[in-house]
Amino acid sequence: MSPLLTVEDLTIGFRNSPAPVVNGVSFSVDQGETLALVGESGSGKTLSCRALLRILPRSATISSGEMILNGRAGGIDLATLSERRMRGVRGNFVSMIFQEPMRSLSPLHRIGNQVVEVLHLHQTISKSAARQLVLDTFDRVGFPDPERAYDAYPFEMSGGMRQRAMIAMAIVSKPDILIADEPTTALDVTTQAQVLGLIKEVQREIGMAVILVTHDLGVVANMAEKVVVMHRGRVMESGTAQAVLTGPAHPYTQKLFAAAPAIPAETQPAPPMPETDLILDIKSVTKTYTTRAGVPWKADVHVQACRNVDLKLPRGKTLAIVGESGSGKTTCARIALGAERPDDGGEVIFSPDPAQKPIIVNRMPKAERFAFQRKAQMVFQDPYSSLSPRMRVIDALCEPLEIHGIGNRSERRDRTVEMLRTVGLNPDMLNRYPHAFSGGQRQRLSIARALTLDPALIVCDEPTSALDVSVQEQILNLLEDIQEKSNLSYLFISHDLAVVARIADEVAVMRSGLIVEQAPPETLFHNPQHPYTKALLAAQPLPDIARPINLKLVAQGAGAPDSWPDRFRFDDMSVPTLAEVEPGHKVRCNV
Amino acid sequence: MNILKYTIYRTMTMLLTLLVVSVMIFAIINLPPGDYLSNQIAELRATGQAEGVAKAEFLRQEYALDRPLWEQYLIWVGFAPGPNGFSGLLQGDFGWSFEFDQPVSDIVGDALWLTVLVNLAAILFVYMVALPLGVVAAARSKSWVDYSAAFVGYLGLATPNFLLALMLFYYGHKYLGLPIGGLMDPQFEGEPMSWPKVKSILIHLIVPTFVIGTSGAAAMMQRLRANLLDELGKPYVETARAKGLSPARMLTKYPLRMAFNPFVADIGNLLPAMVSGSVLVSVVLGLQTIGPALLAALKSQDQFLAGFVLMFVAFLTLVGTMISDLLLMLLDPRIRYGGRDQ
Amino acid sequence: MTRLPDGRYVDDAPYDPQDDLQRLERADMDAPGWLLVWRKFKTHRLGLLSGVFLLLSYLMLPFAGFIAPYTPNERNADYLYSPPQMVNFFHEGRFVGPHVYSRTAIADLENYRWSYEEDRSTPMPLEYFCTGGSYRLAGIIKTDRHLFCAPEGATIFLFGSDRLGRDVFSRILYGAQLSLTVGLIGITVSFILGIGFGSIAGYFGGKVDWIIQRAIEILRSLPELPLWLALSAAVPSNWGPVAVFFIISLILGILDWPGLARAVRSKFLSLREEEYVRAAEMMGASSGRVIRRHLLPNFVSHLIASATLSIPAMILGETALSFLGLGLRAPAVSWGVMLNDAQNLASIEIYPWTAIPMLPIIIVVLAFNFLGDGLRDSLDPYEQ
Amino acid sequence: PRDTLREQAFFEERVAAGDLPPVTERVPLEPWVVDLAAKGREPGKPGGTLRTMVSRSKDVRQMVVYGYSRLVGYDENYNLVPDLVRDYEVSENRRFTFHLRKGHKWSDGHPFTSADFAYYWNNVVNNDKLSPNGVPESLRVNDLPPRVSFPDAHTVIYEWDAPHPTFLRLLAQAAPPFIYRPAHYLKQFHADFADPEELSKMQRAKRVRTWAALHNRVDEMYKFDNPELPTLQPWLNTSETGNSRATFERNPFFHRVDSNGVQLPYIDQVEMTIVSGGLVAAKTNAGETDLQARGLSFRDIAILKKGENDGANYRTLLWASGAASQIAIYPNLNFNDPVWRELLRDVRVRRALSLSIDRHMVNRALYFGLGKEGGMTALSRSPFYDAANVRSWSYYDPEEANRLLDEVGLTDRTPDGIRLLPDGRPMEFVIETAGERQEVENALQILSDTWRDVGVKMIMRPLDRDILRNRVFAGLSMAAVWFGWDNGLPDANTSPDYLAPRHQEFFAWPKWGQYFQTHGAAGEAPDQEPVQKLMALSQEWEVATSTAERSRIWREMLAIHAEQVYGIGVLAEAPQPVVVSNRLRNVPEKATWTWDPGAHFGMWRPDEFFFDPIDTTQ
Ligand SMILES: Nc1ncnc2c1ncn2[C@@H]1O[C@H](COP(=O)(O)OP(=O)(O)OP(=O)(O)O)[C@@H](O)[C@H]1O
Ligand SMILES: Nc1ncnc2c1ncn2[C@@H]1O[C@H](COP(=O)(O)OP(=O)(O)OP(=O)(O)O)[C@@H](O)[C@H]1O
Ligand SMILES: [Mg+2]
Ligand SMILES: [Mg+2]
Repeated sequence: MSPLLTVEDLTIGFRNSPAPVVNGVSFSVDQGETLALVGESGSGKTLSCRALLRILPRSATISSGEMILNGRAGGIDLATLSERRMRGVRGNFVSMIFQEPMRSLSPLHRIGNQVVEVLHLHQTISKSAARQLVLDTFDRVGFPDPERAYDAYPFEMSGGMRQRAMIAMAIVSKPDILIADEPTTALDVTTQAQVLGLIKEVQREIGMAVILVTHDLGVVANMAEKVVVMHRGRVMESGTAQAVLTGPAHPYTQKLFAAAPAIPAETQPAPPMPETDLILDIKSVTKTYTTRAGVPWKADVHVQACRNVDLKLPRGKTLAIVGESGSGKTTCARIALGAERPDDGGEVIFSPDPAQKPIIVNRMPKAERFAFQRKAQMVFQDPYSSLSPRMRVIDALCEPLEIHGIGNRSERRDRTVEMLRTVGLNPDMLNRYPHAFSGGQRQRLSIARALTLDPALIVCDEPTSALDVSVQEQILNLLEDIQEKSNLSYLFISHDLAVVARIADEVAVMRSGLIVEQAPPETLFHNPQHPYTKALLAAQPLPDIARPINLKLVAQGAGAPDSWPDRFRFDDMSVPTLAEVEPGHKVRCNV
Repeated sequence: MNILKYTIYRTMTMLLTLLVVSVMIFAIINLPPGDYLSNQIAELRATGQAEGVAKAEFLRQEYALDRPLWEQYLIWVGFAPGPNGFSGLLQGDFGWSFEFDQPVSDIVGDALWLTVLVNLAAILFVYMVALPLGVVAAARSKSWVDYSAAFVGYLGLATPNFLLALMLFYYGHKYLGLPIGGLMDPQFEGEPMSWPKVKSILIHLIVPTFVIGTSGAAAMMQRLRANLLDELGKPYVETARAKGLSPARMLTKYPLRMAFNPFVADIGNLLPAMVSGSVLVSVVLGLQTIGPALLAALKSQDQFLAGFVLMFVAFLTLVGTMISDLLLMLLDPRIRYGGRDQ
Repeated sequence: MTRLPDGRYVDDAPYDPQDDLQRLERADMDAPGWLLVWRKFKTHRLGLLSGVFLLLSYLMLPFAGFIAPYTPNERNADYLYSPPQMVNFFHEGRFVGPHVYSRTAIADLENYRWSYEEDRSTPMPLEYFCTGGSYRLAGIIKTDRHLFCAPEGATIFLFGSDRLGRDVFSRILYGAQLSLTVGLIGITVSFILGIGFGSIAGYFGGKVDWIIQRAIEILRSLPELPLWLALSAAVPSNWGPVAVFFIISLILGILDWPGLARAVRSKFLSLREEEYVRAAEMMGASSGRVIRRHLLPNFVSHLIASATLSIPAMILGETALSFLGLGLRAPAVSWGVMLNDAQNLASIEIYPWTAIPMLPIIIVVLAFNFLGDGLRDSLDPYEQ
Repeated sequence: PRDTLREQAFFEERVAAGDLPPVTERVPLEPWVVDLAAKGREPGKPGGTLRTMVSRSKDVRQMVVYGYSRLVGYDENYNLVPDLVRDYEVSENRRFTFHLRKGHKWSDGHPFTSADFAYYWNNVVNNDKLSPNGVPESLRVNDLPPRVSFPDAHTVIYEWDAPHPTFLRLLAQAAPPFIYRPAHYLKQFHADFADPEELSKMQRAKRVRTWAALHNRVDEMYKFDNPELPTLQPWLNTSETGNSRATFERNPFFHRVDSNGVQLPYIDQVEMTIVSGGLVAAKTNAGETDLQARGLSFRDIAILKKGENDGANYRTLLWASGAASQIAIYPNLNFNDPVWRELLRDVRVRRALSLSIDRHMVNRALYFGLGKEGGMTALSRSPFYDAANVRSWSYYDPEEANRLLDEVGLTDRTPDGIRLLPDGRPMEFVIETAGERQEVENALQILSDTWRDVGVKMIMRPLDRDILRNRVFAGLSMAAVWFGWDNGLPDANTSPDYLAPRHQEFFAWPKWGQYFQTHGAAGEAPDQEPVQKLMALSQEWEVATSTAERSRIWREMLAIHAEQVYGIGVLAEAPQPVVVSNRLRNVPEKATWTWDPGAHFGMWRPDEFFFDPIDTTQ
């Protein structure tokens, strides 16, 4: 039997660049099989996937290759199919989860509307049945409140929630092939486990093949039967997961695997961070969002994105926040940088210089704000949205320098080029617009932009989620170097516990807007107290094919607060305090 | 703030604005030297019609035109008693048209529905032509459809309305037997609706609709095209394509909705444009809409008529703006939820 | 290519982990933004063509008097309503160079119109760099040289002549001087005001927005009609027509901005919620900068389209105004004035050439449109 | 011919049904028997509907003008003849006795008697609610009202202490004072007669506030917009107001009959369609009218002729305009700017301006050479026509003009050759127009060229009619363009008022006119010798007793105007196109188109026009 999909010698080039960006890529997937596409950021994974649906940037062309789709569709070459018939393939036989879910949803339409459309397009199904199906799917991808999600607009949801919506959109019509372009990068590990488990389940149910693009070798190890490793548009190595993961043959693969981070085995519990010389002090910050009802007769809904958060970041240290997607991490970060105002009672104090009077971030006068903005930078969770689509990258990167009047034109340019090199990008890309970059490249742009100003504090919101492990390694090293050199402080938000373990001096775990546990990583990862922390750790996939995690089990691990032991339980009304169980180790529980 | 509250709040500000506008309108009407009756008397004298002078004098007292301006204003609005007690806009008395020698409400009543009719037809025409053409022009940009749509659109724009109307009338009559001017065969006027009357109105509407519509259609089409082209590259469009949507449906559901913002913002203009926008066209085409009445009233300073029509247009504008703001809120959740605390 | 025994495929092209970063081309990168836009624009054939055409048209303006065979108000009493004349090259099958034939007007008292008889027997070659009516070159140098004119005893009315025997072609050239310049002032004013106020209102929101919105509402609820009437009485008598026209287009612009302002505002209201705007703000970008660098570029298509669309409105605005006694009047010449003269049945049916000024309007507007389109395309990131 | 009276087919049904008395009872005992043959007209056949167009809804009043039934009216030779009245006597121009026709009835069948005159005099003019300002000016002589008496049902006498020489002419105007009102109808709206309750009910229905307003509202003899108001015109209004077509049908009680005993008018119905001014030519060309002059100008002739050639069923006649001048420029002698005022008061300047007009060029370019070039004076059909007056200072002589201007002292010039005023400003002569007629603009365009040759820079400024007027009256405008005197066909008994500084409406001397009109309350007293002379002459005319003396005065005044060039005429008697259906008969081929005297078509008696069932021209 021929494979469900065979890609042969796929080559994609851009109109005005001589070298093809994807060069002679071949692979095949069988029914019910999962193929993992891993490789360097910018190596052409996304383009290869998009080529399958023939949704490529306008300036890109498939210059050669064939893509034979069997199965229900019955042996068609996607490379030469007419645009009309292609429409019948998209969303029906082959569906895709795009890499940047934030921008991939129309901001003006409700999520449910956008998802349910797929059903109506390719099937005849009643309105209510379709709605029910979508709600079920929402439930399965882990929306706590599917009804609310159905009627929500994309911008009302956290990054992870949007990604789940995209996943729901892709699987709701039960396609033959699911192309998932980094479907879980924006998700915390428990949710990730849940989603991966879901994909597996659907896959089993309907024999769907999955092409999974990911950087997380742990995910590869847990999901894939086949692996294709790409680098610079070429396939470096491909074969069964078993073979490739256990004995990488190609030097690039070897290098890549070597760079995979892991939570280190038992170490000495580190001393807690000093509480003097704080650069950032977040004091009992709460943020309530009001979402307005679309119709006059419905009451507004209030959402507490974070509750009573206290965080202290000493100078030159790294404070990491991990936690469930939608738990208020980004909100905290934004409040810390004054982009959002906390509810009354909260306070954020920033002291860029121990000698100077600290700044109260939520009540800064204009001049102070300007100075503050030079000292404190943010790496945005969604690099695509945070770059103006009509600004060349060079202008976007020069902008902070320009705003703060640093250097002249050519100096700024040099500085930008240098910055770009340090994050591993090729400066000849500078004249491009943001949309012409790969996801990981954009993320690096974002990091580069934050670094250009030599700030004292950087808030990194998922700075490496879209990066392959080797580049991630490179970036993390860079961040550490700079910290050492200029005593930079980081507020570091991530889902990847291994990364956190590597870089953080202290970790706060958030859930439902609350900090549930806080300790230095060594302590936290080896002596977790809170059930949610434990669940997180259990759900962290390992890049070891021999030690798969039970996706189903770990996904349930976190559970709802009311399934926790009494000690930890909380709800909207009563919340236990954050108690110090040992020095530097705080847990939200009733002692 | 929720939408209900917003609506109430907007209504309040609207009333306030209306008051300010009423003062300005009154001032503008009384800006040119003289007033209707003195002009009228001069005209009567110039044409040797001594007869009418006495009546003009009579009207001057009847309508308090001999009082100071501020007093006239208060009387007009209905804040102060006129020569025959309280009666003004607020009391529902719109005053007297000297030019037409009828109560303002009589003149306006008739003209109003014709105005609405003509302009609705034109707006409909604009939308029916411009929307599909704009979408097609964007979807097939730089194709012959695109170019010819632009050409025809600009042809309509670059031809003075009156010239266009004359040409259409002349050749339309010569070759198609279309009627020249007017909105229906005069024999149907004042008659109850009937099929022949409807037919007559429809036939008469062809040229005016075309003349008023062409310019609007071109404008809308080109702007729509530009806005659509902007949206087409966005990632959410790719998502839609990945679902297997056909280009037409995809275009109309997603980018069109986005590209529509500026047009919704402009809805406020549609209503008043109904009245004032087509004034000159109506005048030259001899349409019995409110426009020509306004122009005549303004020229002869027939102040109550002019004042009422202007107030009415102002009212429509304000209502239109309000509607468009509400629509904007409804259409674009980002604005509705605009969580910026200022 | 290598296939390992376990069915694995391994690339065997040389692999160098260090060959990371290429050499960058400084020249290309240092190129300022406009140069890149220009490069892109150059590939837009129609846009380029339109741009060149418009450029030539504007360059021609100071020399309109030189190119035109007649001065704008030069009446040829013996050639009223003369139909367009052809420039011939061959006379009786023989090449004699560009020439015209002389004509005589005949008053057709049967039909009350002028008819013309052409004397085809003698070709009258055109003259070059000849003397004719005097004019000021570029508005400064007084001269009476013309690029070409008809020889003694003949006329050269390329587009015919009008009711007073004035050459339509020459008048179109002169008319361009006003129509292509003064009218655009209105657009400029309206755009500056519209964009300014619209972006302030949309971006800042709150009180400023409230005030601007009310101002817009009030302005828009006062129809222009009464204003024009008041104005026509208020403009001082001894102002020349051009000055009056200037003021009118200025006021047209001042009245025109609220529509644009509202469009800008509504777009900005949603754009300001975009992440990149927040990002810029968090970098400390001033409001002006955010508006200029982040918000406006995302609205530029609409602006270009609006501008293109305003052009015919501005050029023709005066024809509408002349109904109110406010348009441009003789001796000033503009396309609107010429069309105004043509607005009657006789011109359509009997003297169709008097409506020729429609052509330059359409051509110019289309050129602006295609130019705008090209510009739009070259600014569109997705087209790169 | 009363015994030969025949019933109109139009009324047969109603007469048979008893709704209408037979024709013998409808026509006055002493009808006006029109002698068509004497006029060179053919007797017509009754019937048909005449279509015509006007441009404003208030133009239904044109039917009062076209109908032209006056107490006395002009015949086609501009002689006054009795019309509604059977006869009248005038003594010393002070005492006017009118004898009404016996059996004359209003259009509702109610007798028309001296009671109707009495109602007007006693209950309208002398009611302070209806006439707050008292007796209208036109009925006053030396500010004194007449004594009016009504000796019997068919006699009315108006008598003044001093002569009122223009009284009859006023009554014969296109828009005359109606000194009679249908009393029987109007009394129901008059507080002195009506039941107060009924009255207030009607007030409410009509939404007016006082009974006087109500009375004024229904009493519209001239506006003609109240179909219920009885009339004496040949056609009566049968349409609601506000429609775009007004219909009129024949007045069953009309007092004129032809010699065959056919009651006039011949035409049964008139349909008057309101059409935008710009479309009249197009619609005419499309054959949608039977009789049309309004809304057509000379410029439309080519297209009208083309329509004719294309087979439309009409012919285009060219009548002469009766205004003293088609285009006249009035330098404002009361202009507020002292320097300019002095200049404009200098007759040499006015003459120079006139001399530097190339009238022939204007005539040729705009009127195909069909107009009469020359200054503003009496037209050729007037007894006072004098070729010398026409030519006086009204030929093209730029040299002489230059000489005159030099003589005034305007010798300095700008580099462009524009003369400088004594105070150093360039001589920019601003002419304001009403912006309504394109031919004026074109003419000024031509003038500006030749004026420039004598060093005068002309600036044209189009305004609105009312604005223009207000500016002139206030002395704000330097010069204005308008038609010449409305009446270019004066005879000895035409009041020469309009030649004297008695009206601000004569744009050359608004303030002097105001001074006279307001008895010195506003304006300025004339301080120029020839103007004072004009004033004196006009006063002399009023007391003059003989026609010969009046003629002399007229001639003298016309001569002064010709010499002084107060209004600079460009040309006169421009052809007015009159489109007539090929089936319409009795329309004169050659005639004048004037408002007063003439009442446009009125003087040519449209009631005698008729439709020939067969089109004989085909
Ligand atoms: N529109 C475009 N124009 C020019 N180059 C582009 C465009 N889109 C992508 N590229 C380039 O093509 C290459 C492959 O991009 P692709 O998005 O497939 O990378 P990827 O493997 O998905 O990377 P990542 O893991 O970072 O998402 C990158 O170097 C990128 O810069
Ligand atoms: N502008 C907003 N209006 C309404 N609700 C919001 C808004 N922004 C965020 N929220 C809600 O606040 C909660 C926290 O959002 P936040 O973006 O801080 O999550 P997060 O921890 O960063 O999640 P993720 O890891 O998925 O990015 C979510 O429930 C989200 O729906
Ligand atoms: Mg990618
Ligand atoms: Mg987040």
